Amino acid sequence: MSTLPIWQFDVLLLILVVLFAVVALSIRNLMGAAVVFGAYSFMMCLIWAGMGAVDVAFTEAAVGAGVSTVFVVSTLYNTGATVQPRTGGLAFKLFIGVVVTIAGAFLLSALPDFPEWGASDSPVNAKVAPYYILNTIADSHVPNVVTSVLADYRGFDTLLETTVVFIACIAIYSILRVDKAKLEAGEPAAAPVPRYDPGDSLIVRQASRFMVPFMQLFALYVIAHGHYSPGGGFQGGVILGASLILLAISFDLKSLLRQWSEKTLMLLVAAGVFLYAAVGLACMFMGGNYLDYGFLDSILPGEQDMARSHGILLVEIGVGITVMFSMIAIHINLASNGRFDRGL
Amino acid sequence: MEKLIANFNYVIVVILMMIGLWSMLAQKNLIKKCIGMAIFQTGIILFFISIGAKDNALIPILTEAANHTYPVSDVSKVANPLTQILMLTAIVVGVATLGVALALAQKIYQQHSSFDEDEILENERK
Amino acid sequence: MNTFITTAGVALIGLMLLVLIRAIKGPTVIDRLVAINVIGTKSIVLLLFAGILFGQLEMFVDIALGYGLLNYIVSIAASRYYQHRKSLEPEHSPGGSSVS
Amino acid sequence: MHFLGYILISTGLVFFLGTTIGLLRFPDFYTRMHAAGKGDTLSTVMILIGCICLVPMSLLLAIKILLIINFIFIGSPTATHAMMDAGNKAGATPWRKDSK
Repeated sequence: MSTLPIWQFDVLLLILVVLFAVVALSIRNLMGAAVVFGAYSFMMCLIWAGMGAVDVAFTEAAVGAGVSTVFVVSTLYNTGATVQPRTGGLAFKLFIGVVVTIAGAFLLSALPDFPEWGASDSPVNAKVAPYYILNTIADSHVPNVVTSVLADYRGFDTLLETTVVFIACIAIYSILRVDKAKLEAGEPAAAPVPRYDPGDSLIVRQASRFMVPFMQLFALYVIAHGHYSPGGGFQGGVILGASLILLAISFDLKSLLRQWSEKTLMLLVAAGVFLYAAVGLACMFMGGNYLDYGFLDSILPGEQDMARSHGILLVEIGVGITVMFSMIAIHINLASNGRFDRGL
Repeated sequence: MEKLIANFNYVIVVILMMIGLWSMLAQKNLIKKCIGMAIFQTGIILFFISIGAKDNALIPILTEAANHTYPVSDVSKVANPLTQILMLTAIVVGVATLGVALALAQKIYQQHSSFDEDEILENERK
Repeated sequence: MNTFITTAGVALIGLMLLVLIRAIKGPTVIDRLVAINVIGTKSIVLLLFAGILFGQLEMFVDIALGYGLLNYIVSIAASRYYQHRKSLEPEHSPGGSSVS
Repeated sequence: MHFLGYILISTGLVFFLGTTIGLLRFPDFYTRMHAAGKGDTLSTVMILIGCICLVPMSLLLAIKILLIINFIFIGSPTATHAMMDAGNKAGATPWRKDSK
């Protein structure tokens, strides 16, 4: 353990992260808990960077700073609950505490059997992973091993994970979306909303207007340059989604919906998954297996290995589209309580 | 004790999972339950990442420049990419499922105007 | 140089721990938010330090850049919440699900 | 050049120490915000410039770090402003000499 590259950071941060978890759960005000939970994910990002998992750290940075806390805040915004009422049931909590401690003790009793932290000959590190590291350049010209494993060697996995994001987006739609016509029949018509809320500040709007193009440009760079540096479809998609969420927060949900209608959003969420699946099907038509990009060499530039590299790029673009628009759709649903008119 | 320090990461994993599990079971508030779920999930992600970390290893991006990881001479000098990609997708899926959980909580609040489990159950019985 | 960077990083983490005290104590949510914002900004610095210690700064700088771009979204979202809700520590009121 | 880097990082840490003490010791939200907003941005910028001086790096990398500084310079004060505005609208009471 003492030879991990930056073990001093790792040990301190691991202690800090437990503190953050306890603090986030012990704060009674729900908004405060949400905010501290955001900081918890910052710490997690640092830990992953410290263990050499740059792509994971990047994903956590984009997700933690960009979207997950915003989701919790928008849920709290649409519900009135801000303070968790003081409830009794101390005996119950203690009982659960005892149960959980026993479960934890069982897990800890297996501790001597685990490989040591940082052992390079443990089963995880010895079986299949060396193949990926040794062959990625020869197979697909992608120096970032994480990208090549993500989209090429284990492409099925990523396809299904992308589908899970898509399904989660549909699930949120079916839970929260309410019919506007039905709603307006029951409720009195809302007062006309001014184009911008006079309460908000010009400074925030201008700063966001300045930052958003840079964010989107950076996200495109992250997707396209994911072969050579940390990044890829997931990270770039989340940053793109976060940029539009920032627009929605600092201006108005209406101004976002004016550009991206509900139908377009859902079509694009599906289009990303479709692009991924279609690339796989194209490989099948060219004579290979599903998602075997090497067979695309007659339509993509370059030899077989370069074709695999380009195939990875196509797939990453599909992932990016799905993740971006599902993040936006989830935010709009949560922020406007499924009404798609205005919200956080 | 020495074993405990050499395997410090697993101790933290177990503590995080215990905190998450306790909060999912004992907290009555739905938002706190969602946060507990996310903490439990990060415990598992930490387990995977820390078993993929290697001593003196560089990040799994092969470069020909100063730090010479390419051509690969020693696999143990490059961190394990496999656990990393599994967890990378898990994080994004995790935020999507957090969204689903929050949407359910929001819908429950619309019906019962409370996040408290006991109040919701009482409302149901009425 | 590496010793210096490591020491500086450990000092930063220690100071972050002190900032966390404000996040624990903070009488109102906004106080916690200030503390968290400070911690977020310092995460960028720590990421760069990690990059220097790994000797592969060019890989870590992208993460830091992403952080620098996204770091203030949470603050703006939370402050929008308070601009619209207009009360810092409201009582628990059932049935307040209306949008302002 | 190295010497400058050491000095800048150390100064940044001192400023961050000031931020932390201010965050912990000041009596109300507005004064804490004052400590956090100024000291945090300044110390981050100083440490990042110190990194540029200390570590030998390519021009592209230096430009990327300068971009991070640029975004922090825009984002962090915006977040400070938004939080201050939110606190004001939400009714955080300022501290007075006779309030305690």
